[in-house]
Amino acid sequence: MSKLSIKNMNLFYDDFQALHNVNLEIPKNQITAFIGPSGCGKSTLIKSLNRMNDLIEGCKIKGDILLDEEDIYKKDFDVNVLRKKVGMVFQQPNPFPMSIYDNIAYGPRTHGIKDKKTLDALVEKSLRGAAIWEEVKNDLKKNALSLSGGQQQRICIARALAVEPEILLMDEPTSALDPISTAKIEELVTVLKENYTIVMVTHNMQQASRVSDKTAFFLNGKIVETGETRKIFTNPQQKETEDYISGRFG
Amino acid sequence: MSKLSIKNMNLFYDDFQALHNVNLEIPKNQITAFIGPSGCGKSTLIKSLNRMNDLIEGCKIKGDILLDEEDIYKKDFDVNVLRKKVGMVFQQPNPFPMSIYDNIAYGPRTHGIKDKKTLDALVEKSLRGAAIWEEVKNDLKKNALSLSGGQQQRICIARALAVEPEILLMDEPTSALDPISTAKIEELVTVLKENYTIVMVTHNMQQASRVSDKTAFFLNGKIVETGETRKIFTNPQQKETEDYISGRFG
Amino acid sequence: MASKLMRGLIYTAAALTFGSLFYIVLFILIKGIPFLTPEMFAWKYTTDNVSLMPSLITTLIVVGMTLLIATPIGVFTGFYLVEYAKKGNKAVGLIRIATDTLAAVPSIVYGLFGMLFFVTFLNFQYSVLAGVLTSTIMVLPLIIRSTEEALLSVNDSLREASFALGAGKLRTIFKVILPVAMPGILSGVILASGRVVGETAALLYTLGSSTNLPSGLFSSGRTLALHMYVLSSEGMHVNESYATGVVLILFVLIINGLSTFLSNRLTKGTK
Amino acid sequence: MKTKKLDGFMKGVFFVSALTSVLAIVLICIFIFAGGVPFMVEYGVLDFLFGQKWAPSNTPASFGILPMIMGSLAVTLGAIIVGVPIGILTSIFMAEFCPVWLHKILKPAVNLMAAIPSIVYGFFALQAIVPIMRHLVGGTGMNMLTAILLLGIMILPTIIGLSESSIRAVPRSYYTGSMALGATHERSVMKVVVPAAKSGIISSVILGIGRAIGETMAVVLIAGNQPIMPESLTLGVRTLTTNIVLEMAYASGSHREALIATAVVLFVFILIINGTFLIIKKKGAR
Amino acid sequence: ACGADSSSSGSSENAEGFDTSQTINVISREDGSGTRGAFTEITGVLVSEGDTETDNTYSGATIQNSTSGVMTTVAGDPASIGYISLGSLDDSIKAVTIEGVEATAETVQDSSYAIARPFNIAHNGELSEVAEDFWSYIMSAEGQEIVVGEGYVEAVTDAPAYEATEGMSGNISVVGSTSVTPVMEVLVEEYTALNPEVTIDITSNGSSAGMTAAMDGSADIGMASRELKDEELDVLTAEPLAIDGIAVVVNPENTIEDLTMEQVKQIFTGEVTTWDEVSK
Ligand SMILES: Nc1ncnc2c1ncn2[C@@H]1O[C@H](COP(=O)(O)OP(=O)(O)OP(=O)(O)O)[C@@H](O)[C@H]1O
Ligand SMILES: Nc1ncnc2c1ncn2[C@@H]1O[C@H](COP(=O)(O)OP(=O)(O)OP(=O)(O)O)[C@@H](O)[C@H]1O
Ligand SMILES: [Mg+2]
Ligand SMILES: [Mg+2]
Ligand SMILES: O=P([O-])([O-])[O-]
Repeated sequence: MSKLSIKNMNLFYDDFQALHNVNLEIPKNQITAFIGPSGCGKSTLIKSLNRMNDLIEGCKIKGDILLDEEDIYKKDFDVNVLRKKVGMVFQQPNPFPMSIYDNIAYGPRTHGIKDKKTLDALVEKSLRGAAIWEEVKNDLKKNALSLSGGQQQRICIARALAVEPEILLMDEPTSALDPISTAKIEELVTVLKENYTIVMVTHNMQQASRVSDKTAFFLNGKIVETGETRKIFTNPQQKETEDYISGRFG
Repeated sequence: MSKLSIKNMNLFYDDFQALHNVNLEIPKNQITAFIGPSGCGKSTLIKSLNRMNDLIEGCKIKGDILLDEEDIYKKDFDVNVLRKKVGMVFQQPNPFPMSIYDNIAYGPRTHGIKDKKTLDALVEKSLRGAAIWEEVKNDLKKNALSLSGGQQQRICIARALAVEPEILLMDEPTSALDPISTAKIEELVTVLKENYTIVMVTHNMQQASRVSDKTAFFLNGKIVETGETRKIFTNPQQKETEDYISGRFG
Repeated sequence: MASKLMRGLIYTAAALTFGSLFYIVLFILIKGIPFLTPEMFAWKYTTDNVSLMPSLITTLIVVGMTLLIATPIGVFTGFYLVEYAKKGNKAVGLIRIATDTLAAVPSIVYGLFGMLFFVTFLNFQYSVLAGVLTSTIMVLPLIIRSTEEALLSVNDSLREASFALGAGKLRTIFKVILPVAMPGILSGVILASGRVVGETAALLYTLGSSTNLPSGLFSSGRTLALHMYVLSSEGMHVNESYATGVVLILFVLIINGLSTFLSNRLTKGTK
Repeated sequence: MKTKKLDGFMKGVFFVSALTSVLAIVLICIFIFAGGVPFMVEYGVLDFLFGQKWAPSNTPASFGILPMIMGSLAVTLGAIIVGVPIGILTSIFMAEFCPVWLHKILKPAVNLMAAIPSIVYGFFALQAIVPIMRHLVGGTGMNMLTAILLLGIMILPTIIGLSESSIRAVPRSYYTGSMALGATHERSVMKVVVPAAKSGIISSVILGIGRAIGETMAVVLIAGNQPIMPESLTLGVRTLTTNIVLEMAYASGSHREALIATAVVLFVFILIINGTFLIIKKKGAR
Repeated sequence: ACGADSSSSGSSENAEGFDTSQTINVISREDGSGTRGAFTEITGVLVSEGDTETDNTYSGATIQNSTSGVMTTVAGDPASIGYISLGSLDDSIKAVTIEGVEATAETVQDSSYAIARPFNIAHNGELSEVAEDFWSYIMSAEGQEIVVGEGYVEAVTDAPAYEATEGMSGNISVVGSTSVTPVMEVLVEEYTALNPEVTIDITSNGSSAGMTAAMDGSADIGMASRELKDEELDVLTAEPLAIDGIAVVVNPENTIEDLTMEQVKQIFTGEVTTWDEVSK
C-alpha cells in the first residue's frame, strides 16, 4: 500500500522548472531510494514531501501529494502537523547547539509534551531507536556538537524519531560520514523500516542497492525509471539508467 | 622516470598522525590517481607535494619528497618557486573575484611578468590549454565569478597553467561539477598529460579508472596498494582494495 | 622586496594605531589617578568634593534604561528583517535606509532633536526620560545591525532542522536561533552601552546637568561624561575632571571586558 | 492553533518594532527641519549657505556658514587622508599578520578605542597634541592640523573593526588559490584578499567619514574655532558641529534658529554622503 | 596679520626670556556668551553706530566656549591673551592690571576696575512658596556673604538677614548660565543645609537656555551671566545676585603687567599683533 503518492507534480523555482510531471508511489514500511546525478531534483522532491520548500521564496508547486490519501498541499492542512508526521534527516548532521537531551526533547516539547518522565522515556526510546543510546546514555547533558559526525547524524535521526513520525525523509544522510559511521546508519535504516516508511536520497549507487527496496532514478527533473531496487540495478529498462548505474556518467 | 618520489613520509597534525610511512613514485607525463574513503589522507598527501600544508599550523612532516631528485623540504628551498613548478587545482572552483583576464594573468604577474604582450599571449595560451578559450575569448573582462561552475573550474586550470608548471595537482577537481562539465574536464586532463605530470584525487572510482594511468589506494593514512590503474581495478592484490572498489564500503 | 615594504607599512600602521591608544590611556591615567580621592566618591555632590558618585549612578540608570528600551526594539527589528521580511519587500528597504541614516546622524543633531522634541515639544524638560529616549534612538541602529549580522550568521541548517520537527517560526527563533545568535547580539548591546556612557553632545541638551541623583523620570541628572565636561568647563576642577576621565575609562574597560567574557562563554557552548 | 495566533501577533510586534527606526528618522527630519528651515528661508538660503561672515552679535547680524561648511569638509578630508590608510593597514595587520595570542589582546584594544568617549579624546588632544603643534607650527597650537590628527585617530577603530571583519569574511579559498600559484603571503593578501573585501572596507570608510563629520565635543576643544574660511592647515577652523555646540548655550532668537539651521545643513550632508555611498555600494554589489 | 607665523624669535628677548616679538595669540569666547558680550561692550571692541552694532573681535582669534578653555589655552601658550570670569582666576594664569588697576572684588565694587557684568536670576510670574524663600535667601545678607566668599561682588549691599520659615519643602529647578553655576551651587548647598526638605536641581546649560526655560515655565529660576534682553524682560522678572569682574589674563611667563583699555581693544580687534607693540 502506498503511504505517499505523488501525482503529476511540477515544481518551479521562480521561472525555472525543477521537476517535470513527477508520478511516484512510496510504499509503506519500505525504503525508497532516489538516485541520479547532481542537480536532477532529488532534494527538491524529497523536500516537497514535508513542505520544507514552503520556506523557499518563489517555489511553486502544481499537482498533488497525498499522504494517506490526503492532499498535504490543500489549503487548511497544518504544516506543523505534517512535519511531525513526516520527519527529516539532512545531509550535514545539524544537531542544535544544546545538550543531547535537549536536542531530542526539542521536538516533543514543541508539540506540547512537558512532563519530565514522559520526556525522559521518549529521549531514551528515540536514542535507542537510533542505535546511539549506549554511547551517550551517561552524557546526556553533553553538548551535541562535541560528538563525532557519525554520532551527530544518529542524534539527528533520534531527534526525528522523538516526534514519533510515520515517515522519515533522509537527504544523503551518510555523505558527510566516514565508512564505519555509514555502515552503522545503513544498518539502522534497515531496522527502522519495520516501523517507518523511509525515503532516502543517495549519491552512492552501492548504498542504494544495499539498503533500498524501491529505487527511483532521476534525470534533469524527471523520473526516468522507478521500480524494485534489485530489478533497477540488474535489469534497467532505460538506456540512461544503465549508463548511470554502470558509471558511464555522474 | 619518476617526476616526484615520496620516501618514508610521515605527517602529523599536532599529535594526530595523518600519514604513515608513505612511499610513492609519481611518473612523469602520466596521471596518478589517489583513491580511498573520506579522511584517509589523500588531500593531506597531495597538499604536501607543493607544501601547501606549510600554511597549516601544527603540521609536521618527516621523510623526503623529491622533485627531480631534489628535496622540496630542504632548508633553503624556495617554496614560491616550488609552487610555480607544482600547480594546484582545488575541489571547489576558486577563481579570484576579478576579471577572467586578471585571473589568468595573476600568476605570471606574481612571477614578475609585466609586459602586456607577453601576458596577452600567455592568457590566450593558458585558456586554450584549459579548453575554454572559445567560450570566453570575447568576455575576458567579465568577472570570473559570473561563469558556471564547470567554466570556473577550467578557469582555475588555466590559471594554474599560466605559470607554466611541470606538475598539476588536482584535489577532486570535478566533485562540485555536473556530468557534462565533468566529462569536459576529464577529456582535458588526458590531453594535458602530454605536457604535464598530473596527480588527481578522486572519490569517483569510475573517474579514476577512466582517466588515470597509475592508482594509489589509501586507507587510514596508509597506502594499501599502488600500481597500474588497469591492474588495480581488474586484479587488486589486497582484500581492502577489492572491497572498496566493488563498493562494499565507502 | 615589494612584499617586505608592504609588510613594513602594515606593521608601522599597526604600531601607530596601538601606540596612540596606549598613549591616550596612559595619559589620562597619569593625569587623573593622583586626584582620585575618596571624596570623589562621596554619596552627595558638593562644591567642595565635586563627587562623581551621583553621576556614576545616573550613568548606570541612563544606560540601563536605554538598553531596556532599545534592546527589545532593536532585536525585534532584527528578527523582522532577517526572519520574516521577504526579499525585495518595500518596507524592508525603507527600514534599512532608516537604520543606515540613524547610524550616521551626528550626536549633536540627536541632541538638538531631543531638545526640540522631547524636552520642549513633549515638555519632558531636561530629564532622565528625555535623555534616555534620545539615546535609545541613537543606539537603535547599533543593536539592529549587530542583531541582523548575528542572525544571518546562524546556519540555515538549524532553522531547517527546527521547522522539519514541526516547530513554528516563533519557537524556532527563540529556542534555536536566539541562543546561537546571543553573543553577536550581546556585543551589539554592549557597544550600545559604551556609546551611551561616552555620549556628551546628545545628553547635554536632553538630560541636563543636575548634580543631584535623579529623583524620578522627570528630573535632570548628569552622566560621567557630562560630569567631566561640565566640571572642566568652568576651569575650577580640571584635575577632578581628569579623575572622572579615569573612572570613565575604567567603566569602558569593564564593559568591554564583560562583553568579551560573556561572548567567549557563550560561544564556547556552540563550538 | 494557539501558537499560530501567537505567531501572528509576534510577527506584528516585530514589524512595529522595525517601524520605530522609520518613525524616529521621520521625527528627526520634521523637528530639525521645522526648527531651521523657516529661518533659512527668511534669511535667504543662499546668503546662509554661501555667506562668509558669521557675526551673530552684530546688529544687523550676519549668519553665513560657508566657513563652517568648508571647515567641516576640510577637516573630514584631512582625517580621511590620515586615518584611512592607517586604519585599513591596521585592519590588514589584525586579520592576516597578527599572531593569535596578540590578536586576543589587540581586538579588545580596538573595541576600547571605539568606546573611549570623545570628551576624553578631546582632553588628550588638548594636553598632548596642542603643545606639540604649538612648538611645530606656532600659534596656539589649536588649528586644523590638530583637528585632523585627532579625528584621524578617532576614526581608526570604526575603520579597523569593520574592515577586519570583512577581510576575515573573504573565502579562504582565494588566499589558498593565490598561495598555490607561488605568490607570497603579502601579495596574496594585498592583491586578492583585500580587493575581495572592498565593499566592506568602503563601508567602513563611510562610517569613518560619518564619525569625522559628526564629531563635536573633541573637536571643539582643539580646533581654534575661528569662523573663517580654512586657508591653511596651521590656522584655526570651525566645523558645522562645533558651531552649534559653541554657541547653542547662549543663543536666543534668530541666533538660536541659525544654529538649528546649521544642524539642518549637517543633516543634509549626512544624507548626501549616506545616499552617495549606498548607490556606490549597490553598484559594487551588482 | 596672521596668528600662525609667530616664532620669528631672536630679536627682542627681554630679561626673563619672554620673546616680545611673538605674535599675540588672541583667545576669545563664543558669540552669545555673557562674558564676551560684556567684555566687548566695555572695552569698545563692540562698536555701536546708530542702529548697527559691530563686534570687531579679531577674526583670527581662537574661540573657546568655556572659561576653562580660555584658561587652559592661556596657561599653555606664552603668547596668548584672553579674558575670564574673575571668580575663576587661579595661578595657572596671570591677570594684568587695566590702566593700573588690579582686578579684585574691591576694585570692581568701587568701580575703579571697569570690566564687570552682573549675574542675574530671573523668573516668570509667581514663584512657588519654596522658590520664593530660596530667592529671598540669595538676596539676604547670608546669601550675599556667600557670593563675596566665592570671589564675586555682592549685588545687594546692606541686605536683610534671612528669616528661615519652618517646614519648607519641595523641588526647585534652576537652569542657566554656566558662569553663575559655581556660586549657585554653593548657595544651594547652604540653603538646603538650612532647609533639608528642599531639593534643588541645577542645570547649567547657558544663559539663554536658562532664560528660555524660565520663560516657558520649565524652570522655576533662570540664571544669566549677562544683562537680560528686552524680549526676555517683557516676560521675566530679573534681579542681579552678584557682580563679576572680567579679568584679562596672560601666561605667567609673559612680562606684561599692565595694559590700557585702548591696548586691550587694539589687541582684541587685531590692530596690534605682536607683544612688542604693547610692552613699552
Ligand atoms: N532555492 C532554489 N532556487 C532556485 N533553483 C534551485 C533552488 N534549489 C535548487 N534549485 C535548482 O533545482 C535543480 C534541482 O536541485 P536539487 O537540489 O533538487 O538537486 P539534487 O538532485 O538534490 O542535487 P544534489 O545531488 O547536488 O544534491 C538544480 O538545477 C538546482 O540548481
Ligand atoms: N588541518 C588539520 N588539522 C588536523 N587534522 C586534520 C587537518 N586536515 C585534515 N586532518 C585530518 O587528517 C585526516 C586526513 O584528512 P584528509 O583531508 O587528507 O582526508 P581526505 O582523504 O582528503 O578525505 P576527503 O575525501 O574527505 O577529502 C583526517 O582524519 C582529517 O580529520
Ligand atoms: Mg541534493
Ligand atoms: Mg580531501
Ligand atoms: O560666558 P558666560 O559667563 O555666560 O558663561
